[in-house]
Amino acid sequence: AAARDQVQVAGSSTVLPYASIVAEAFGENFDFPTPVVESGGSSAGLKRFCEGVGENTIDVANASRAIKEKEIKACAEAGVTDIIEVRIGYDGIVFASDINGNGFEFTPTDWFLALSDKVSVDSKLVDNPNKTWADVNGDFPAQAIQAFIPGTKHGTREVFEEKVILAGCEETGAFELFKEANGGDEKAAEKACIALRTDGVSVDIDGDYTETLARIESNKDGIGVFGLAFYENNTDKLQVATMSGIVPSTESIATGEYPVSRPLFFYVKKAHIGVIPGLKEYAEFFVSDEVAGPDGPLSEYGLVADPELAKTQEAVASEATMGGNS
Amino acid sequence: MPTFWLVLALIALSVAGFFLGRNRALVSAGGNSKDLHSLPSYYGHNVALSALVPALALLAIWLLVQPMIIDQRVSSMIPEETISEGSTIGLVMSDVRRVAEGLDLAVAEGAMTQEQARNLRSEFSDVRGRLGEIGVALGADVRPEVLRAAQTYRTLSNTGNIAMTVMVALVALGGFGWSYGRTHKDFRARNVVEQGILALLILAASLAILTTIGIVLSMLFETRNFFSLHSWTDFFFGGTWAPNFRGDSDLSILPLLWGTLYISVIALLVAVPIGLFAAIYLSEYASKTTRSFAKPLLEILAGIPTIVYGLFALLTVGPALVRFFGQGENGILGVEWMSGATSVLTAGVVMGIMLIPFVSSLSDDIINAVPQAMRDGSLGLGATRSETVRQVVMPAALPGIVGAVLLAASRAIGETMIVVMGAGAIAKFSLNPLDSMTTITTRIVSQLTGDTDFASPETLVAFALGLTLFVLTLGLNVLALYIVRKYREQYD
Amino acid sequence: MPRKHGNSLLELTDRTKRRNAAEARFKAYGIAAIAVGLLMLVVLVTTIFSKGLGAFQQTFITLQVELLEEKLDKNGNRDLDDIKKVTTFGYAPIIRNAVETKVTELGVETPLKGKDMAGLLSKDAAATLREFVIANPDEIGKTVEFRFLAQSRVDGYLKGRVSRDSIENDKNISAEQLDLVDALVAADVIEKTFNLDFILGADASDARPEAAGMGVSMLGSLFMMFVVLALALPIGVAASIYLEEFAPQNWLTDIIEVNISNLAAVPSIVFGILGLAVFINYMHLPTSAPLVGGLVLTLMTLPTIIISTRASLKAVPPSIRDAALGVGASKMQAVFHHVLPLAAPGILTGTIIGLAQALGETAPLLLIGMVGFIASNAPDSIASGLLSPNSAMPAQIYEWAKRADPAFYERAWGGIIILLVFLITMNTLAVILRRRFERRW
Amino acid sequence: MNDMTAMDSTVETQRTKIAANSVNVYYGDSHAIKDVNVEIEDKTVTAFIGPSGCGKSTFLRCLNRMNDTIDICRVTGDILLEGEDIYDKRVDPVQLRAQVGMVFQKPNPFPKSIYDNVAYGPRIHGLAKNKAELDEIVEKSLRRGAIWDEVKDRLHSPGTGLSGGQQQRLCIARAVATEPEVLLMDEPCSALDPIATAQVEELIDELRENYSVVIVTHSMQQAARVSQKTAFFHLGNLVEFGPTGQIFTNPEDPRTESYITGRIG
Amino acid sequence: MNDMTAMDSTVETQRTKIAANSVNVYYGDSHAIKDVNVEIEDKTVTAFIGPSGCGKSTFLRCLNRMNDTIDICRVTGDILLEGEDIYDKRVDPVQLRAQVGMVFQKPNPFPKSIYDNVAYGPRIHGLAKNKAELDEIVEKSLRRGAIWDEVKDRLHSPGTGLSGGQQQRLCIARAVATEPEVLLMDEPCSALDPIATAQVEELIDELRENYSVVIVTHSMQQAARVSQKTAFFHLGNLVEFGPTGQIFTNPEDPRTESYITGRIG
Ligand SMILES: Nc1ncnc2c1ncn2[C@@H]1O[C@H](COP(=O)(O)OP(=O)(O)OP(=O)(O)O)[C@@H](O)[C@H]1O
Ligand SMILES: Nc1ncnc2c1ncn2[C@@H]1O[C@H](COP(=O)(O)OP(=O)(O)OP(=O)(O)O)[C@@H](O)[C@H]1O
Ligand SMILES: [Mg+2]
Ligand SMILES: [Mg+2]
Ligand SMILES: O=P([O-])([O-])[O-]
Repeated sequence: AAARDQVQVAGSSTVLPYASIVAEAFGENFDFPTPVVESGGSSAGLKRFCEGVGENTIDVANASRAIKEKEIKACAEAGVTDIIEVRIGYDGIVFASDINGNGFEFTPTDWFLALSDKVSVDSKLVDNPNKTWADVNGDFPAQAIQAFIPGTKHGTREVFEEKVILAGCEETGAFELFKEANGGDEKAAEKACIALRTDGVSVDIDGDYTETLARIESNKDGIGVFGLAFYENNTDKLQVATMSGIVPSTESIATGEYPVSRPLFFYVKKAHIGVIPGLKEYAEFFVSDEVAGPDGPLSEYGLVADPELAKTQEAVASEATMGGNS
Repeated sequence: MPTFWLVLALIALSVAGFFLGRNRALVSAGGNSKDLHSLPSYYGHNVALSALVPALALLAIWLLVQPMIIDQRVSSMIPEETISEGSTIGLVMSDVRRVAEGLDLAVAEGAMTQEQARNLRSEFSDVRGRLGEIGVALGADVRPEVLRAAQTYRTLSNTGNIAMTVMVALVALGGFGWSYGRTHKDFRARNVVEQGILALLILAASLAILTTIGIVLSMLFETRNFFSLHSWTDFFFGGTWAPNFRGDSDLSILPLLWGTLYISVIALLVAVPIGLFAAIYLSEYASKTTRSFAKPLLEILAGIPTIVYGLFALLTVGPALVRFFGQGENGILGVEWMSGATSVLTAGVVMGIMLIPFVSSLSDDIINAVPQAMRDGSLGLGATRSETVRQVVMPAALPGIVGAVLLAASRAIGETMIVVMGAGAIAKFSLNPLDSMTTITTRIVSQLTGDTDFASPETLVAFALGLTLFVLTLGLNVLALYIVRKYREQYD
Repeated sequence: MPRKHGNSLLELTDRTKRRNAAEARFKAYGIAAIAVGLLMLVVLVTTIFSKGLGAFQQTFITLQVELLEEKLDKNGNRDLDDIKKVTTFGYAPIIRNAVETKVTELGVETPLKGKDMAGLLSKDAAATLREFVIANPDEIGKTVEFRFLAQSRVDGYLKGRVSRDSIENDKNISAEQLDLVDALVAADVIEKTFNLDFILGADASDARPEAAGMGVSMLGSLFMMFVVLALALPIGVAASIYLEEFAPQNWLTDIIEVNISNLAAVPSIVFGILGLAVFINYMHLPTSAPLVGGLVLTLMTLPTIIISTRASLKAVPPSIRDAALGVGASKMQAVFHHVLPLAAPGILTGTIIGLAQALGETAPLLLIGMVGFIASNAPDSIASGLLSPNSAMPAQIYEWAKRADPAFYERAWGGIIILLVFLITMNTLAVILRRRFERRW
Repeated sequence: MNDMTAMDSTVETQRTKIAANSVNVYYGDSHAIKDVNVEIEDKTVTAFIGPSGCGKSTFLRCLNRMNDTIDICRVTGDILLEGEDIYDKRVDPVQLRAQVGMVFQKPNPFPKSIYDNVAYGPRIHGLAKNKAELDEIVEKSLRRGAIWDEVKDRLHSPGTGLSGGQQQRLCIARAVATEPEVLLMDEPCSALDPIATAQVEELIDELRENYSVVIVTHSMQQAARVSQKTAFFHLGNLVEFGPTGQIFTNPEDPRTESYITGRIG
Repeated sequence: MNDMTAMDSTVETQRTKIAANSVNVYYGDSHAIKDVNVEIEDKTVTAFIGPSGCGKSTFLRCLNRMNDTIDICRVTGDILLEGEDIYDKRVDPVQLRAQVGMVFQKPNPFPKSIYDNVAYGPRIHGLAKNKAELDEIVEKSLRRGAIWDEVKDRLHSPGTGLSGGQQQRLCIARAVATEPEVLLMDEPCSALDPIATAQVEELIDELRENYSVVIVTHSMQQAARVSQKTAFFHLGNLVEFGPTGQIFTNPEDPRTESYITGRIG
């Protein structure tokens, strides 16, 4: 087996565009070959990351969520002990609808009432009766509810459930009712909260944002969940809704005003640094100001730059691993 | 590249063997080929194969084993304590290999002499820099033990390569000599060659078994993990499929199985009649020119990427169906049976279109192979062509047609893109073909490529699904084999 | 004796009429089936072409660039290491200057600042420039003419995809920039021409859709198809011959037979799992390599070829085998000389369908690392073609279709056109061969 | 010819069933049948004799348009069945073939059971009202084909598993099952032993009472035994056609004589 | 029997070429050949006669193991060729078939050109050193098959486009082209006219000078004309085997007599 000479990256499809922009620029500006950035999902990437240490394993895993405790354990079992966690910024999650349709100003409550399997009516849990947005909120037009939300494979779904549905559940007081119904079990109540209706009003999208967009094109009533970067590239077809009164933008997300967002990461296998040519340079380049800063190409493409970028740069430079030992 | 030249030499030897063997056989028969047991070329082939096959096999094994042995030898040179924490000997070894390759390249490019490469000391020279000049990038400065290991690695590889060349050449010559010596007019060359070929045929057939074993093994382990985390009763007998990120998901195969069957059946209901009628028309009615155009054109349908079909389902077929079965008063039928564009019917129809050539092309070939005498017999009794086709030709072509349909069904079960875009991603039991549903295969793909923790049951369920599907289709295939056996009609 | 069958031949009896009607219906079903198939083909192909043809054209901006020494080689000694230290970001001002110069030269009035003017160009421009400078350090200090790619929105504007209405909220381009584009088009600085790089080039990142091409992934597919053809066809035919002609009829053969048809039903992603486990983790072959992709696709294609080959071997009448055996041919000779040629059409059909499937498959490639951003260079040898990281056409298309910029969407369809052309080229040979082997007996 | 004048059954006065006028047949470029004129009478057995390859089968296949199935085969001239041109566009070859049945030179049983082989024709022509009637037709036909005794216990085993001669008789049974008005038999006894041959000849004689039979044979004895009229073909030409007795005892053409006496082949 | 005592060529003293000892053949459950013992002599023509379906073809196919190709067929007993059991495991059926050639009952030309049909055997057995020799073999074989004149101008057109009788002769030519020591002919003249038949019979006579020929025929005359030994089969039994003259003039078994005189079928 010939020695591998390029950095190998795999993981999240959300991080992929950013990683590929970096990889491309890295290849252009360094003497190292362009890194290979595979997509395939955060979990698949981490799985391959944790398969062990060695040339036939990947060097970097992209993830649209933080690595889980269980995964760190699995990693360690396979000998991958020193992992450098790098947070590169945030992904804003926005709600958008057809450009020529009605505009919306949502709150989490609206979404809970629109999509939950059961809602509270007069303090009783009933099957969700809402058919149109006007049923949900008197201020909304009588447009049929048709939501295209990320499928259960997507990390975005988790964020949507946590920050929108669950928040709405609590706001409407349904959470308490669920808790009661489940004998005070909070976990069960949460599970009940995030159970969505299956009557076709809420459609899981397993594909990508392009599919969500295509669905909205074929059903003008549809409202979809998108990444901020995707929306910004398709402003000619989509209009964005506000959430709790805030318009999503890189700025409003960076300040934390806009609530629905998630951090993006990549993980570096420390043992590979010094062995795989260009690995450290790639990691440093990724988080450099030129690239990941607020004026860099990543932010230009839609990444919400991390306000604590300097700290991250330092951590990468010193190869600080998770758990502290460097 | 020595391997390349070695292979080339082997081929040359084997070609020479062919002619020499052939000649020797002819000579032993006094130039009269009729006295030979077999055709002269069989003697040639015998020598050629005897020289080539064992040598190639040895070469292949050597190429697999030598790096392992060298790795082991060299890695023993690396002191335990120099391996930094978190790293492994394997990783150091890849560094060693990279340096060794770099040195090879440097020598090849003339940037270094053999001598220099052998005696280079990292204490005294900047190895990384010198290799960098010739375009070999290294991750870090070269440590002395790595450099020394790399040099040993090179020496061992060189020795190994020489030994390999010698051994392979010996085996080749041995095979050559042995078979050449055996070449005599009474030698049963044809039988030997044919036995060799038969062995190759068996090898090819057993590859299928190996693949199956590989598939089962590559899924079994993770499936076991899954069942240790999730109850098997829920998986096999539960009624809900609802993975979520907090764990404690309902992961039952039943709704997925239902969706798989439903969509596949609809797809086959589209593909089989259309495909069969197309095949019949092409082979029994169409003119030669029509056939020679229509058949390859239909075959393009099988090659259009499924993402196109997915979009076609989502943007064209789905909305068209909605216009029929949905939209209330505004719809064509004035009913409100269908809200979204995605449905079992959408995906099934589009998948059916994709599968048309699977049925049509293969069936056409098989129907075409039914002897004309069968048709004559029927036509001579005053049957119409369609009667002939239905009652005589089709039964005779049945095994092939079943094969084609099975192929289409298999493809329908394995399809993902069309289902994702055309049928939706919600698992449910419903008889209504206008509902969205999903299939086992799409769930395998999405759970494998999703964001759930890779050690969680939500991800591992993909393996259990894969294995269960494997067993289910196995059952279906046994059934199909039984049916074909029962109804097969042999002509002639 | 009255005529039993009735009257004149010229008058059809009722029963004949009925049967003829059935016959006509049957035939009509056949025609209808073919018509449906072909109609769908036409619909799909027209959709593909109408959406994808645009990708073969691209907008370029021609500029004279002054390669300022103080920016590119501060020390002025043309040391390559120094020159390389200037990153693509460092080239931005040079490009900005060039645009400004051009605009001033043409006397176009615009409220735009230099940065926004340079925004008309692709981000690829800096890379093009840097590459040129490193290859020709002597040109530093001179003014050189370049043809740069225009940014995807500008390209979309010229292609009609982007309009002044649609960019209202778009922060990638503004109305003023479009005014400038109009002026530059009038001055022939911006033009839309055929784009060979789309066919020959490599992938580009999300930030520069205009630079992305299919070429490298096409080579990836080509190498994979070589592997598939070189392995699946001989192995498949050999296995079928063994099973159909030589294997004793026993439970073992039955198991193999059922196994093979079952493999056909294994979802392609499972072959990816297998490939990852066997070829990459166990045999340590490199990831993202067309060789591994080819091996996985071979395993996936084998059942298709075996099933069709077996079906057509079965269809050869036994009297042909008898005839050959009767003159003293061995079974092997009877099969290879007589049966196999007669079964060739079916084998080729299986190959056509199997290869079409293999060519269009992405799911297994996902697991062996061929899907994603793999912008490697075109391979320079067969070994590197097989072993160095590459993508494949369908994977490339699939990636493009997911990307945010609508320009990628057009490229995805353009890629499908290339894929289809590739497929048809590949099939043509097989179709011609198949026609030569077709005969009735 | 449409009136019913055929009450008397002497050989001479049978009305014409099939009339062929200057028929030519080509296989691609090769001219297989050259300007043949022949009249085949009703209630008569006509024998076609001639050396192998002279065009007997080809001409026979013209009579029920089985030639249509050979791509390269081209027929000119008219063939009239009961005065109607069978190559007329309005004629449905299917109806024609139901009236003009055929037993092929090479036995070609369907890959079906023996029963289904015979029942096939009656089924497609709707000759049986129910299963019992069909059973009866099958039995009767197999008896007429002189094969009933051999196959009555294995009616449901495949017709392809029969011996050569059995297959031939099965094909005869299959052809008579549809009760055609004209039966064309291409060497129906070639694979049969003398006794079976005699039984088939008996069948032919029986058929003659109602129908017209054309038989190709290489056996002069057979021709002499069963036929009333004989046609002698040579190299695609119809050399001589006349009452069987006359052809065999007193041929007009020297070629006929040579053939009958065994001198040309 | 292995010494060369066969210098004299009277019928009685020919050495045994093939000896079959208590051969039984089953098709699945049905017992097609029942305990047959027969000795086929060298340089002799042996005729197999018997009613259709009595097992002649089946037994013939045993002699060169063509039965191997029928799945359900099972053979017991020994058949010795020159004293060697042909069902022995060490025997290569291929080599056997090269020595024991066969003409099948149903003509089965390859879907190839006439030339290739005939040249196939010589090619795989390496009987010709070069193209010229092969051409010569092909011509000679076609001449022996009495079909040369008819096909000499169309050697490269497909063998399947021949008439029934021509196909049969082509198959004969194909079989003799490989010069087998024993030639098994299953009704080789069934589709032939008397002249062609006479030519084939001449061929058989010629072959007899060097080889052994077994011929299945339904024509008593033919059997009487060409064979020296005759075997009569009936319902799977070998009823009688002896010199042809004796069988036809003075059969021992009443069944033989009935058959020859045309009473059982
Ligand atoms: N493949 C087969 N499967 C089952 N039975 C068979 C098969 N071939 C022949 N038989 C049966 O075996 C018996 C002997 O058949 P065989 O072909 O040997 O007869 P034969 O003497 O050659 O008759 P013919 O003169 O009609 O050719 C017949 O009853 C026949 O039906
Ligand atoms: N399908 C065909 N294609 C080309 N030529 C053919 C075809 N069928 C027959 N012929 C030729 O036409 C001529 C007449 O053939 P036909 O079959 O009519 O002869 P036949 O009189 O039936 O002979 P036989 O007694 O041998 O069956 C022959 O020379 C034959 O080779
Ligand atoms: Mg004929
Ligand atoms: Mg027989
Ligand atoms: O691919 P994701 O893990 O970002 O959904």
